[in-house]
Parts: sequence; structure tokens; C-alpha cells
Amino acid sequence: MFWNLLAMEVANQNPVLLHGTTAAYFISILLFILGIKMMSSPATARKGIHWAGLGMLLAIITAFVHIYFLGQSDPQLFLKLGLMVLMILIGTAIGWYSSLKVPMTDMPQMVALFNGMGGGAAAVIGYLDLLHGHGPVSLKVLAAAAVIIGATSFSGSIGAFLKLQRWISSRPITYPGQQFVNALLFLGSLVLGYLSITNPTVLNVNLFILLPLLLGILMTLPIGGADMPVVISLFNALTGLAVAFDGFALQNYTLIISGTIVGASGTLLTILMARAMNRSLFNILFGAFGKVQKGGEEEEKVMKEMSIDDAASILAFADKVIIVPGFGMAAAQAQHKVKELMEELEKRGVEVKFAIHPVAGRMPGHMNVLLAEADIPYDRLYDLEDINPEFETADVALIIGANDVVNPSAEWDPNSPIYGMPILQAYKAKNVFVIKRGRGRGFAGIDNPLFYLDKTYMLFGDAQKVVSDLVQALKKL
Amino acid sequence: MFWNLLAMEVANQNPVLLHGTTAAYFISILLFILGIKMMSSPATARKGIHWAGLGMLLAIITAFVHIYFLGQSDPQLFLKLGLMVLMILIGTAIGWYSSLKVPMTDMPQMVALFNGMGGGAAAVIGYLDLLHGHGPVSLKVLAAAAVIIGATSFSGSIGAFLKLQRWISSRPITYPGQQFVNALLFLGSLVLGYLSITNPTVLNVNLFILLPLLLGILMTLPIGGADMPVVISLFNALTGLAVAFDGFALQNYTLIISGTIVGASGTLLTILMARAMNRSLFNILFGAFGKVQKGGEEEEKVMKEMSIDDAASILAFADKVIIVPGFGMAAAQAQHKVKELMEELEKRGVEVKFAIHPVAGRMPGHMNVLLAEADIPYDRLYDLEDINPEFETADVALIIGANDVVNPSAEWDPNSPIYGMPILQAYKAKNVFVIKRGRGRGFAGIDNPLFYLDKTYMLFGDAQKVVSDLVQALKKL
Amino acid sequence: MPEVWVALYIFMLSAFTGFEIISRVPVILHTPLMSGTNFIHGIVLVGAMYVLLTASTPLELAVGTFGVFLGALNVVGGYVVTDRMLAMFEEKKKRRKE
Amino acid sequence: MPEVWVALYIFMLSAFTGFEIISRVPVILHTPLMSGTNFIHGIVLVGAMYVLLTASTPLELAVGTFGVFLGALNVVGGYVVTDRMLAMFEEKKKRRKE
Ligand SMILES: NC(=O)c1ccc[n+]([C@@H]2O[C@H](COP(=O)([O-])OP(=O)(O)OC[C@H]3O[C@@H](n4cnc5c(N)ncnc54)[C@H](OP(=O)(O)O)[C@@H]3O)[C@@H](O)[C@H]2O)c1
Ligand SMILES: NC(=O)c1ccc[n+]([C@@H]2O[C@H](COP(=O)([O-])OP(=O)(O)OC[C@H]3O[C@@H](n4cnc5c(N)ncnc54)[C@H](OP(=O)(O)O)[C@@H]3O)[C@@H](O)[C@H]2O)c1
Repeated sequence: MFWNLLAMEVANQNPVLLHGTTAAYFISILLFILGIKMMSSPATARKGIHWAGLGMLLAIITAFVHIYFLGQSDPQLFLKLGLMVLMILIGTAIGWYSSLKVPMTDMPQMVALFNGMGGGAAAVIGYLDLLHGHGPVSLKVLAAAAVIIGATSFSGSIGAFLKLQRWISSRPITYPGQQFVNALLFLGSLVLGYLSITNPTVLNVNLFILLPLLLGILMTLPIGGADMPVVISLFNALTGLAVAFDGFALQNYTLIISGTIVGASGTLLTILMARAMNRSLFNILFGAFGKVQKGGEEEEKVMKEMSIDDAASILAFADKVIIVPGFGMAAAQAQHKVKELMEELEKRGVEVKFAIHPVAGRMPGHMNVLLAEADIPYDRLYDLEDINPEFETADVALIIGANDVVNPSAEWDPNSPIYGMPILQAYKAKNVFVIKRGRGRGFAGIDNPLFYLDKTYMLFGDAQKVVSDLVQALKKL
Repeated sequence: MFWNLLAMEVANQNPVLLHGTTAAYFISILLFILGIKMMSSPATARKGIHWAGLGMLLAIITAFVHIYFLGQSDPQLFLKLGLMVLMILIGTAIGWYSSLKVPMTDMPQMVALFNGMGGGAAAVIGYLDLLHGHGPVSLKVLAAAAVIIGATSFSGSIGAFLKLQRWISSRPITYPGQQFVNALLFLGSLVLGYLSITNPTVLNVNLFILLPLLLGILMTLPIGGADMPVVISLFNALTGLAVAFDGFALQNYTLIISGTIVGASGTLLTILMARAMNRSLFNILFGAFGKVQKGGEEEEKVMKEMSIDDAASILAFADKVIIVPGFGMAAAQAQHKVKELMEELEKRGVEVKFAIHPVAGRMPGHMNVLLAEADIPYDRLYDLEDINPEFETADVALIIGANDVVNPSAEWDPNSPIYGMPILQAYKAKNVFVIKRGRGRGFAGIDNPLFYLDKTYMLFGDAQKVVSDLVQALKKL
Repeated sequence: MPEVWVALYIFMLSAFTGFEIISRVPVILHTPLMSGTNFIHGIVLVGAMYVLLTASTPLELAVGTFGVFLGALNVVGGYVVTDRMLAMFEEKKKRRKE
Repeated sequence: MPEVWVALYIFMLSAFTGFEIISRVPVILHTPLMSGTNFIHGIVLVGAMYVLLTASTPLELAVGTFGVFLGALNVVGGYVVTDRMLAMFEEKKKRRKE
């Protein structure tokens, strides 16, 4: 409890201020809720974030006005207001610039990063509340919980960012006793949290905040790249919860309501995402524990290459070709060439369909957007459920820069980290052609047995180059 | 505002009582919400009402304990407690007995009746609050709103009950200027409400409650039988809202939350129900206004009868028969005979399908339950969307005691009160056989042009008797 | 936060909760759900009980008693009717065996 | 009603609201919705601002300022990222013309 804030509120008996700010926050929350509601349907999604943004703007302005009047007796008021403005300006500059500059494909790690910042802010509030040392124990417990959850989310999100950005290896990093170390860290946090409540010295509270910071980063180490979006969502929910706990400590309903809504909706979203990948949350979080990767499997298996001309003639005489685009097509910006390829094939009477995996690329809807940009008709695109039964009758599955979304380990290898995830069953096609630059791995960082099948042929090179070569070869036929 | 209640609460500074009752109400509300959530899915629906029931029991017991302690200084406490127990016992006896005795098919009017009782109770609370005359104007306005809404819902629901029970005609009752009279009554309520707030004499308040009572009953007169479920749902939402307003007046969060939840969910439910019937709410409420029924159309049109033996032989030599069961099959308890008929036909190689309209019968799922009871396999039952395209290829549509759900006026006659409601398109079958007792009308009380078509033949008689005659005739063939 | 705002916040959140819970119910459940929410507003019985406690004149006593009676009818009737309707779904579920 | 209970009621209702709003989102919206709710908890910025107001020691002032900075990053970054993602849906919608 921030007793001096409470004292200020009690001292300031201005009914206009009181009702005005409460009404403004009320509208903010309304805008948040309506915004989230709209965001959960594709047709209204973008309007949703705008509404929520309006709510946030209103809340921030309201906070400034409120703080200005509450702090009238504080000699440092203008220093503090100045710091706020300055920090918001710097934060805006950095946040705005970095999130506009970053390529679309790096969005997941940006979400992780900004979520981590929120967790950090939530931890800071709890930390200061503990340092203050006033207030009933029940609220102190909530403040300590905000520190643990917020700090874990902060460092865990940064860990996720580093992994996704490949600044550290995106493969699961495991070591014996990992689970035990993490459990120990968590228990340690609880003990130090207890000490920070009963005896809030600067030392205790500082030690206290360190442990969850360590825990967060260690928790993310064993999680593989492909599972990261789910884990980021979990940290997102946790930050929401931490914000709600801060709200209790601050007796601020705006924080309580917004934080709880994010905590609850984020939890459900995490479960939905895990379910969409056919994984349980427990498995994602603790699945890699103890399962030390075998290094033995590294004997070089053979990928067969094929010449562009051979590939073109097989394609030209096929009845049905299913194209599976993936992140590589996006990275190479090959969509316009793919359109040409489709036209060239259709001219020859080949039936061309596109198989779109829900998480192909790095963004939801990534493939749909790119293909639409190239004016590929919408009715050529098929969802996972619709296209999977068709691979069997396809002469060629042409994979353009996709990897994880066609990895049959998900069906074949119960030890694979992506086991159980629904995939596009390209391996069922009569021939499989794969366009990629080399032996690079996908987002999940795991090997793909599809590339070593007898019926699989590789067309190495940048996707844009290879596809345009294919088009040329087809034209010459 | 019930100032003496507030005074009692302030006087009684027992923290155990305070926290205990608040916690108990908290749990009640949790049980209500979880209960409604469960009720909205068929698999868990029944558990849902049990959870909600538990919540209600808890709330009532809590109220008794709370009132007992609050009223310690009231000399009439035991009289009042006794009256409460007595009323609850009588109410339980009447409510329990009547709702157990009533046939399944009369359920909609029972819902209306009990909803009306709740509306009445809500109006009573607002009425007493106005009589008390204490408290801020804003709360008085809410109390007056509770009176208007509650009383309208009370008498309107009773009107709906009388119509559905056929104690008054279930046809739309209209007269010139109806809309004007109702508008006048509503304005009058507002004026008297204003007077009751500013000058709460017994006379004013009594006059005030009379107008919405009149309005409710007059509002339901022009609404046709088929639209009644939607209107009952609307009154249900209104009662919820009135209860929430009472909660504001009483400063009771349990009432505010439960009432608001019912108000909001009931509003949405009303919209969904209207949409399922392809009607707008406005059209239902005001559609019949001014549209005085033409009496001219009563020239006797001819229904052709057919003998059992003829019908049986046509059925026996059909390739495909679609059976459309309706309320009449339920009333005659003919489902077991229908099963025999199905078996007899299938023995002869006839393909038999059942077309189930979502509102056939008098209860949701009425037909499904009865047919399941007769052990008719579930995969023979088809929904509206699935079966409608099949009528064209059916040799016979055999309608057993259904009327409204196959009434083609819904598609043909823009002036029909059921115009726009989705129906089973039995009229598209090559032959239509209709089993009913005579010229009786259906729930909606309107004529059915299907019965006069060239290809339609009537098999008059009780459904059970006719179907069993058909089975006999088939066996003899 | 002032009491009136607390009430408004709770009102808003309850409305969202109620609204969201109901979205996308199957047609077949419309009538029982209507009956179920009808039962829930039977909580007005509790309100009527508190109001009866505050009664000070014979008129108030009589009207309050009547209110309790109406509320009790709402609760009990609403419960039994809903339960009877929903019992049919259980039967169906059992028979369907899927 | 005691303050702590008011907070609990609001907590419960908010949780239901949040939970219910999200149920049944299409897979394709998972990432932007995660990002959108991420933006919403940027409201922590407002909390950090109030906390900075209460700072009385230099340590508190420094840490509070840092908190505001983190909160601002959450708000702005969360907004821009979400908006960029959702802009793709608009484009798609326009192109689809259905
Ligand atoms: N869609 C979403 O919402 C979302 C969000 C977050 C994470 N993810 C994850 O992202 C992954 C998506 O799977 P995916 O199959 O689309 O992609 P992927 O598994 O990441 O594989 C992409 C492949 O493209 C190749 N590639 C890269 N640049 C290329 C270029 N310029 N030309 C040709 N090939 C190139 C790479 O191999 P080389 O290096 O050998 O060329 C790589 O193997 C999944 O694991 C999913 O869980 C998706
Ligand atoms: N399902 C629900 O949830 C629900 C709830 C409330 C209201 N409703 C309404 O109920 C109606 C249901 O339509 P419906 O087509 O099933 O029924 P209906 O329109 O009410 O028609 C029933 C027909 O069955 C005949 N009948 C009655 N008893 C019979 C017996 N013993 N033997 C043979 N025939 C008998 C009657 O004609 P005779 O008198 O000539 O025999 C009557 O025409 C709709 O208007 C719907 O909106 C449904």
C-alpha cells in the first residue's frame, strides 16, 4: 500500500477531480474491453486496437491531470512530472522506432520484448511497495506476488527475445538437474518474499527481486523455438496478473480490472494456442526437462538434388501440384514469381492449389497476405483440414521455403519436440520438391526427415531465384 | 434507499457477520455465473441449474442469518422472520407442485408465469423504496425504474401466460390507436414516477404502480402466439434489469450483479431467439400494431382426405419418405408407433428420414427426446439445413401432428405473422400426407396453406391411432 | 473510489460477463436458458426479505410479505421448470452414447 | 461492502469478462490478440506514474522513473506492433472482396 498516495487522495477532497478521473478511467476500461472484443474477430480486429489505444491515451492523460492535482503539496512535483514526460517520450521514441523498423518476420520477439518491459514495470511497483513497508500483510503478499511474477515475466520474455532473435541458440538448452534448480529458485523467491514482507530492508528486497529474474531466464532455456509463441503468451498472461496485483497494492481499480482481464484472457489464449499445436502447456514448459538431445544422430544423411530443367518438366506434365509456401518464400519475397509459376502451370492444364498452414511464416496470416499481394485468387488457398486429404492424389508437392509446417516428425517421432503438432502432409504426395537455400533449419530448429525421403528432391537456392528459373524453364519447354 | 436497513448495518459492526455474509454472497454469485455458463452447453446443462440452485440456497440461508443479526433491535423481528418462512413455504409448495404437475408441453407459459412473479417482487421493492421517501434522487430514479419495468414484466408475463394457456385468445388482438394508447400509458408512468419521487404520498405511489401494470397487459395483446417465447425472454431480461435497479436502491451487490447478468444475457438471448425465427425484435413487439386481421379469408377451402389403405400402399412403394413430427405426435404419444412404421417401411426398402425443426413441439429438443425414447437411431434425424434440400427428392413427406413448422406462409406470404421464420420445406415433396385430428390450428394460431395443396392429403384422427392403422395396413399389404 | 462508481464498475463488468457467457448458444437451448436465467433473478427474493425487515407500517409489512411470496414463487418455480426441461437433455445425452 | 470484497468482486467479474471474450478466437488471430492484450497491460504505466509520485528517497525516485520508462515501452511498442500485425488483416479483407 502506498500510504502517502492514499493520504494525498484523502487530503484532496475535490469532488470534480474525484468523479472526473473515475469516469475517465471507466471509459478507458470500457474501450479496452470493447477493443479486445473487436480484436478477436478478423473483420474488426484493427479497429479494436485503435479503440484500445484511445482508451490508453485517455488513461494516461487522466493520470497526468490526477497526479498534478494530488501532488500539489509535493515540492518535487514538477521534477517528477518532468521525469514522467521525459521517460514517456524516450520510451515512445524507442518503442515506436524499433517496432516500425523491425521486419514483419521478427514480430514474435518484439511482442516478447515489450511484454517483458510491462512485467518489469509491474515488478518495480511491487518492489517499491515492499520497500515502503506500510500497509496490511494481505496487500504486501500481493505486492510480493507481483514482484515474483513480474520479474519472472521480465527476464523470461527477454530470454524468449534472445532465442527468437538467435542471439542465443533457439534449441532447447538442457542440463541435468535443471528442474531441480528452477524449483529451488522458486522456493528461494518465496522465502525471500516472506523476509521482504516481515523485514523490508533494502538488502532483503533487492535480493528478493534477483531470484525471479534468474528464474525467468532459466525457465526459458529448455524451451524450443517452435514453442516460444505459447510461452510468450503465458508470460503475457502473467504480466497481466502482476499488474492486477499491483492494482490491489495501489488500490487502483483501473489496474485491477485491466490486469485481470489480460491475465484471464491471456491464460485462455495460451491454452488455445497450445491446443492448436496439439501440445499441453505442461509439456511445453517442462517437456524438454531432462530430455537431453542425442548428439549421435548427426551422421550426414543425403539430400538428393535435382536440376531446374528436370523439375520443370515433371511439373509441366503433372495433373495436380500442391504448393506449400513457408517462411522462406516470405524472406525471399518470392510471391510474385510464385504467381507466374502458377499461371505458367495452369496454362499447361496443371491443377495448382496452395496449402496454407495456420502458422506458416512468422505471423498469423503471413502467407495469405503475401499471396493476396501477388493477386493469387483466394479460392486457390486451402486450409490444413481441407488440403491434407488431397496430397495423396497430388503428383508434386512443391515446398517453397517451408520446413516446420511439413515436418513429418510431428507424426512419426514421439520424441520430437513438435510431436503432435498438426502438419501439412506433403510427404504423402507422389513427388516432393523442396526449395531452400541449403541445410538451414526452420523456426523450431529441428531436423526434417522429409528432406531425406526417396521421393524428395531439393532445389537449392534463394526462393525467388529458383522459382523464377523454374518459370523460365517452363516457358522454354 | 432503505435508510433503516443502512442504519442497522452501520450499527451492527460485527466483522465476522460482515465478512461471512459477503463471502457467502460472493460464492453464490460465482455459482450463478458458472451455472449459466454450464447451462449454455447441452452436455453440462443440467449440472448448471443444480449449481445455480446451490448458489440460491446459499444466498437465502445467508440472508436469513444476516437478517436475524441485523434485526436484533427490531421488536417485530420474529414476526417478520416468521412471515418470511411462511411465505417461502407457501411459495415453495405452490411453485413446486404446479411446475411438477404441469405437462411438459405447457412449459413456456410456466416460465412466463414465474418470470412475472419475479417482476412483481422487483416492483414491490421499488414501490416500498418510493414510499419510504428517503435517499438521494439518483437512487429514487432507479427505484422508480424498477417499478415501471418490474410491473410491466409482471402483468405482461401474466398476459403471455393467459394467451399461451388459451385462457384468452392467442391470436393478436388489435384495435385502432393501440400504439397511441400504449405510448400514452408509458408517458403517464413517467409523469407519475416523477410525482412519486418528488411527492411520495401513498396515493401517488399507488397510482404510479397501476399504469405499468396496465401497460404490460396491453403490450402483450397484439403479440401472436408464435412470437410469445421471444416476448417472454424479453420480459425475463427486463425483470433482471429491475432486480439490478433494486440492488442499487438497496445497495446490495448480490442483486446488482445477478440482476445485471440476467438483464444482459437475457437481452442477448432475446435477440438470438428473434434471429433464429428470422424476425426483428421491433417487428415482434410492434408488428401486429394496426395490422387488423382480415376476416374475409374464411371461405372454406378444401382439404382432401385419403384412406389409410391408399396411404399405406403409396408409402410402401415409395423410395424415400421424410417424416416430419410435430407437437401432435407428442400430444398423442405416438412415437413408439412411429418407430414401428419406420421399421415396416424399411423392411420394404423405403429410405426413411426424420426432419426435426428446432422449435417443433413445445420444448426445445422435444422431438429428439421422444424419438430417442422410442429408440429411433440418432442418425435418422436431420436438422433443418440438412434435410430441406432433400424434400425435392422425397416421394412422400409424412407430417405427423406438425403445423407451424411446415407452414409455407413463412415463405410465401409477407403478411403472415410468421413470415421469414425458417420452415421445413415439406411442400416440395412429391406427395404430402398430413396426420392431424381436424381443422385445429397450431401454436401460432394461423392457417396453413400447405393443407390445401393439390398434392396434400389429410389422414384425420389422433396421431397414435392413425399411425398404428398405417402399420396394420402395411403389414397386410 | 466513490460507492456509486464502484456500483457502476460492477454493473459494467456484470453486463459484459452476462452478455459474453450467452453468445453462441445453440437454438435448442434457448428456452431452458431463458428459464435458467429466469431462476437466477429469483435472487430478488433475498432483496424482498431485506425489505420486509425494514417494514414499519402495516401497509409496508403486507406489501413486503407479498414481495417475499412472489420472490419465492420465482425461485422455486423457476428452478423446477428449468430442471425438468434440462432433464430431457440428460436423457438424450445418455441415449445418444456418443 | 468492505473495500477488500469490492476488489474481489471486481476481480472475479473481470476474470470472467476476459475469459469469455477470448473463447473461440480463430487460430489466425492468436498472435495479434496476444500482442493486443500485451498492449492492454501497458496500463501498468499509469500505475508506475502514481508510484513515482509517491517516491521520497533518491532510490525510489530512480527506480520509479525506470518503471515509468518500462511501462512506456510496453504501451508504445505493444500498440505499434499490434497495429502493424492487424493492418495485414485489413489488407486481406479488402482484397478478398467478400
Ligand atoms: N505464423 C505464425 O504466427 C508464427 C509465429 C511464431 C512462430 N511461428 C513458427 O514459425 C514456423 C513456421 O514454419 P515454416 O515451415 O513456415 O518456416 P520454417 O520452419 O521457419 O522454415 C523456413 C525455411 O525456409 C528456408 N529459407 C529461409 N530463407 C529462405 C530463402 N530466402 N529462400 C529459400 N528458402 C529460405 C530455411 O531453410 P534454409 O536456411 O536452408 O534456406 C528454412 O528451413 C513454425 O515453427 C511456427 O511455429 C509461426
Ligand atoms: N419447441 C419449442 O421450444 C417451442 C417453445 C414454445 C413455442 N413453440 C412453438 O410451437 C410450435 C411448434 O410447431 P409444431 O408444428 O410442432 O406444432 P403446432 O404448430 O403447434 O401444430 C400442432 C398440430 O398438431 C395437431 N395435433 C394436436 N394434437 C394432436 C393429436 N393428438 N393427434 C394428431 N394431431 C394432433 C394440431 O391440429 P389438430 O388440432 O387439428 O389435431 C396442430 O395443428 C411453433 O409455433 C413454435 O414456435 C415451440
